[in-house]
Amino acid sequence: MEIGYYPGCSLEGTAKEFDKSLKEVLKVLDVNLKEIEDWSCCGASSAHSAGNTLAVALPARNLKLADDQGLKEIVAPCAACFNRLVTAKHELKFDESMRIKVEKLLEEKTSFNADIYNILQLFQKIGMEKIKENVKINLKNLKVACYYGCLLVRPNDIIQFDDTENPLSMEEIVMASGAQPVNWNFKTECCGASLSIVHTGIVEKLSKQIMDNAILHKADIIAVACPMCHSNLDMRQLNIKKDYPGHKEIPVVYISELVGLALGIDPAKLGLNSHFIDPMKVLNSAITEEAAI
Amino acid sequence: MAEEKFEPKVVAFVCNWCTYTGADLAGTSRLKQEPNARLIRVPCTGRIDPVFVIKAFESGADGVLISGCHPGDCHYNTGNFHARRRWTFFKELLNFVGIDSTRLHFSWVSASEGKKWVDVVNGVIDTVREQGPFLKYKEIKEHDFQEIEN
Amino acid sequence: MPDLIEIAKGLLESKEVSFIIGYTKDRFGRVKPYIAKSVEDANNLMFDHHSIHNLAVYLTRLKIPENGKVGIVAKSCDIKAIIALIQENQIKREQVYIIGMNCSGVVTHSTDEWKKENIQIKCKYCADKSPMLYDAVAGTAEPFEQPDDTQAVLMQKLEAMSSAERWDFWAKEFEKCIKCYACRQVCPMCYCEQCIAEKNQPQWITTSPTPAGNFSWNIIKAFHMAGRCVGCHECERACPMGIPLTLLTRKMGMVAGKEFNYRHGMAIDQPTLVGSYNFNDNEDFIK
Amino acid sequence: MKIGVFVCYCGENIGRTVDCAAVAKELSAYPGVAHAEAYKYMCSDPGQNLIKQAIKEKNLDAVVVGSCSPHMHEKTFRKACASAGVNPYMVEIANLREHCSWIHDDIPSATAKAIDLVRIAVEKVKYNEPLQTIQVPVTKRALVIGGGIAGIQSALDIANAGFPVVLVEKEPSIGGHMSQLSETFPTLDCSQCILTPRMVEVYQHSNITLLTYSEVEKVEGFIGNFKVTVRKKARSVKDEVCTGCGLCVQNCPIKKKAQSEFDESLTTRPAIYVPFPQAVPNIPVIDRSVCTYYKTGKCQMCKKVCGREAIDFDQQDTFLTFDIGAIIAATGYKLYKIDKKPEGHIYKGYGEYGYGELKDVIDGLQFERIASASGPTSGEILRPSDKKEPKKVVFVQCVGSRDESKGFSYCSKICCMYTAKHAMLYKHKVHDGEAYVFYMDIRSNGKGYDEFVRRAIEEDGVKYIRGRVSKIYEENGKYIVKGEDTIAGVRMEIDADMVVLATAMIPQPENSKVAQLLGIPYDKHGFMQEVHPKLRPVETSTGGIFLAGACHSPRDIPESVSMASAAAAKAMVLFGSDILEREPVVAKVEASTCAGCFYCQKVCAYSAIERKEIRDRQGNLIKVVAYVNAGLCQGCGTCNATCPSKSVELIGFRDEQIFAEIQSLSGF
Repeated sequence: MEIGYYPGCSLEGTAKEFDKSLKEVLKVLDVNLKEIEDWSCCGASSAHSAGNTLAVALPARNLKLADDQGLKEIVAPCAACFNRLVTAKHELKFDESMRIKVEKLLEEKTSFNADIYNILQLFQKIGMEKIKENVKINLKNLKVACYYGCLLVRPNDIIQFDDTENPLSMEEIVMASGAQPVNWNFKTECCGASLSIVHTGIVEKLSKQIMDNAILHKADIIAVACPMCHSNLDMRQLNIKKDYPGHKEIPVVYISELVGLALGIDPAKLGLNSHFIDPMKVLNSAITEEAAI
Repeated sequence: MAEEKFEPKVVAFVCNWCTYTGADLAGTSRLKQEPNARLIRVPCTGRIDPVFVIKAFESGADGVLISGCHPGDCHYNTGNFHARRRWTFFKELLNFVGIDSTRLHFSWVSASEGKKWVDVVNGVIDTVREQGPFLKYKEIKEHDFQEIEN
Repeated sequence: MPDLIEIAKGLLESKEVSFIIGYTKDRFGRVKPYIAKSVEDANNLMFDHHSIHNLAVYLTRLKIPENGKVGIVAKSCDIKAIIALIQENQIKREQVYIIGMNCSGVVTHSTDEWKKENIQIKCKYCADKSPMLYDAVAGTAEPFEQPDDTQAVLMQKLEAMSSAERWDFWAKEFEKCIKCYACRQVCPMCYCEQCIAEKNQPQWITTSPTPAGNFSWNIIKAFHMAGRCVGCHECERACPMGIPLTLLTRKMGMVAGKEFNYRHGMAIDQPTLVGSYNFNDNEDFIK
Repeated sequence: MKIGVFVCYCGENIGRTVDCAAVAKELSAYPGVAHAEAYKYMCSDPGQNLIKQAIKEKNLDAVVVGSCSPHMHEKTFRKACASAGVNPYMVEIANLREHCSWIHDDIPSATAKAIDLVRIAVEKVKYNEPLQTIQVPVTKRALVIGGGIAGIQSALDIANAGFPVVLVEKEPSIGGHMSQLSETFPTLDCSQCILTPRMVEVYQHSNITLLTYSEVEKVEGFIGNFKVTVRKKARSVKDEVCTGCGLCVQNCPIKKKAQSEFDESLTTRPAIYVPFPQAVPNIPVIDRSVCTYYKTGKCQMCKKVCGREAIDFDQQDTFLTFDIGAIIAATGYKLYKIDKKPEGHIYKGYGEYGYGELKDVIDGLQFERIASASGPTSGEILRPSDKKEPKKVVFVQCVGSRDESKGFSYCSKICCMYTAKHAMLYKHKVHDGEAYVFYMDIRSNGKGYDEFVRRAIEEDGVKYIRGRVSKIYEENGKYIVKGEDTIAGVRMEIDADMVVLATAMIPQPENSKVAQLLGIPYDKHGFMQEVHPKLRPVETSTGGIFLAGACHSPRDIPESVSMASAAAAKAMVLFGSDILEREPVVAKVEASTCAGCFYCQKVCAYSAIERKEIRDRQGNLIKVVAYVNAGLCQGCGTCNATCPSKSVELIGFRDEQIFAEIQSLSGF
């Protein structure tokens, strides 16, 4: 299988391990990523505050590149990129005046036809069977809280993926990898997202609530599919510990890292060594116990 | 010979429940109108067949007006909706063969819109008067008579 | 892809259909409609660039018994007519076995060569080259170079004219009409037992071929096709006087598309345009 | 044909601007006109006598009166002519007043126009034909579909007026949702106390045929003349011998498998059951889907204990047919459930409220059962999961209603009131409890309604919070309700013991099916459609079919009852005469030329066009043609204009008549 790849800025920066782990996992699962040549920023988190046309035109440029390069399907692992690309495609399809404006900006007409997948959809396409077949390490004792955040499933009318309030697609992937998903209440709660810089206090509060709920439901680890969620949960925990004495820490990993681990890929190659809250302790104990059995 | 002022003939097909009654109201309110229109009353705009329009032009009409109830007001619930689709096609067709919207007019006039009726009728008559007699149609009609006589 | 003759033979042998309406070549090599009633007849069936006739017209002309079934060889434009006939209760789906032909366009005259200049108008803007409803498919469509849609150009020219100029254009065209009704006879959608043109109480349409009578006939015929014409262009092909009738029907089709986003004969279960309505239909033209 | 033309001066009203004498004179020479005269007041007795006299003297076949609008005096002149022997439908009116004299000043042009108008009428009348009013006999028996409070009220009203009524209810007992309610707003009187006597009255009424556990199967015919087939579902209990002693119910070994419908699944019921103690009729029914006998062929415990041998395991559905004159649909409502819906469903579920999987998040009817003295907790407020008394209850209004993202645009209308009632009942029973209500607006527009809501807030201390609830989830046995107080502008988080959702009222799922059987329109939700929202609110577009209660839109009890009485009155108007007279202006199909395209059927708003097969003597189908059911046709003529071959004609406005009218204009 070959699929177009739109990494987005995060995956080249704060979420390097997302990029690394995804590539490693897909190698095992026989998926060939073809990065869109000359891709540019999708404008996420800031362009739509600056102007609607810009917010559509930036992703439209990338969609056009995909069209030009013959890519019928592309995966955008970053939830924000995914959201922007899909939203732009939707607007171009249903808002003719926007389409005309954007075509003028791009100085070219094109169909903007490429299908855009998030990473969960990509795993769905690959198939749970394929993952199960390749599992090398037993993670049966690992309890995972799957955290979707807001961008992966909203707005449902546009994204048309999974259930907005109680999504289950990440749980399926966790189960296919052999770990145990927990049932909890804050799967799609907001982490504070882009307030990260301006109102860090709010982000800390919201993120803490999410983590506390995961811990309450006996999760060992939180799995995410969004660089913003990851940084807000993982990186902010250091400050949360300062501001909320007694905070119990919980490691936060990308779903691709978790799958990679199950597939037997070296944790360092997956980037598991580069998190603020070291997940290896939890992961090792889950694995060792299994080995003891 | 002094040129006689052209007075157009306008045929109006109106529904019984809204426009005819609206025209009654115009009368009861003594709202003056130009005397060029002749109303033909039918139960519903749904009853009006495009052949009526053709026949009206053949009978020497210089303009035709079709008027009925506003959407949602139809005495028969949906007659005017079906009529509206019919006229969407028919006016485009007539326009395509050279009978444009100066000759064929449409309106929704409710039973309470006596004033609107007057404005519509006078407006139609003025528009048709400006266009002058529908000579083109009269020509082909004349031709018919000649052929029959020959 | 199974062969047309093989399919036909199978159908006739198993007696699934009582006959098959298709095409054959006469002794001069010209393509004509043909009814194959036996397995031997099936050998005479053919389909090529000269199979222009819309055979759907025979489905209503030949009375098919209540529980009978016939086969028909049909291009996509003909299938649209079959679907329309089903939508309009003229035949039942189970009464007809459709052998859909992958079509790569037809030429106007039986003597014409298969080349760009001779392609029928309808094929120039055909959007559905493969069958949309069928029981079997035969033939292979070869891509062909789509010639310029000259009719669309003419249409634009007409639309740019003044009303008086358009009137003159059509007065000249309608003057040619000899009221032979070939356009009606060949039209698959003209299945009425008594045409409005033959109704004499009252006589809405003058029967003699006079200018006014010709005008009302051609206008009312075109109007009766509004939202119903499937665009097979048979009327214009049949017209001995060369009146560009499909300009009118195509115009009606364009209105159906523009105002109602509708094309007739696309699906059996699609509600027909005439006979349905939407509260929010456009009414800009109504005061 | 001899036509008489009578021109009215209308005092000076017409005469001032129209030279009436000249009009009469001009017309007297017009082809077909045998008599023409003008008179001061045509509608007066002497004027009418003038017409009658002329008819007799000149032997007239048809009459044209040039006078005021036909909407004024058409009937007068028709009657006058009829009394003189001219068919009333051979009379046409030329409107010389409203459409001529009153709107013009110039005498010559007004007179010329008047001549034209009379000529148009003369040309039309030449093609008129004598018509008789359509006389339809009326069967004076009503069918009421649905035995809730609306159906009960309609049935009782009609039966008390002396007409027979067939009342059909799909459940084993009548009573509907009202029988489930604890107390009713705004008076807090016990629902069953006021309903049960009505139910018994229905049962005992000599004019009411009560068919419970039955459904309408087929409806044919038209106003005054329906033929209705009812399926009486097999109860497995012979209703003619059962005494309702209840031994079978007590002895049924299946106790827990079936959820009680009456208690909204808060309890279970046996396989053989009576839905509730006050059920009418008090005859049990076997639920074959859970009964052991129907599964394994063993048990028969009920049969063994029944002293009357009333149990009949082999009972079959039976079909009854009735001749019916009027039908009242009172099929009622149900509550929308917040569970996850399949793809493409018109409604969406509330994942944010746990998709109905949280045990103590219940709906309004469940709370009614909990609060009811006859309910599973005998009226004690105990939450379903652990039967503990909830100390903090949150009520959420507008769950579904007015939430377009969930597929609802409408307001369910009764929830504001019943939520206030619920909160009040809760506070009355749990004195130390806290009640919170999340609302969007309070819509309490009925007699004593707003006072009732104020009472809940001011006297009973219910805390009303204006805002929506964004999420409900369970955490350590508490239900965390997250919302916003939009007035204070603060986020709210309440750890409740129980949550009551005021979910939207939706029509019974069978509503659209019933509407299709009856041939009446319904909206996308399945609510049945009235013919005119203001002036004909209980009538439907099909004559003789009326609506009562929540099958039409969300309604509370007083509204349902008044609508039911209105529908009953409409039915009784119909029963007031033996014969229904209808204008003969109806469509007619010429079968010989009909091509059977059925576009006429598609445009008909009254389902008046039917299909008729034409077969030869051997029985071979020649064609299928349209046929107009004159009982249903309302005479709009849309079919006539739509018919491409002009095989449908609207009598009274036939093509020939209109053709003649148009052609008469070639002279002017």
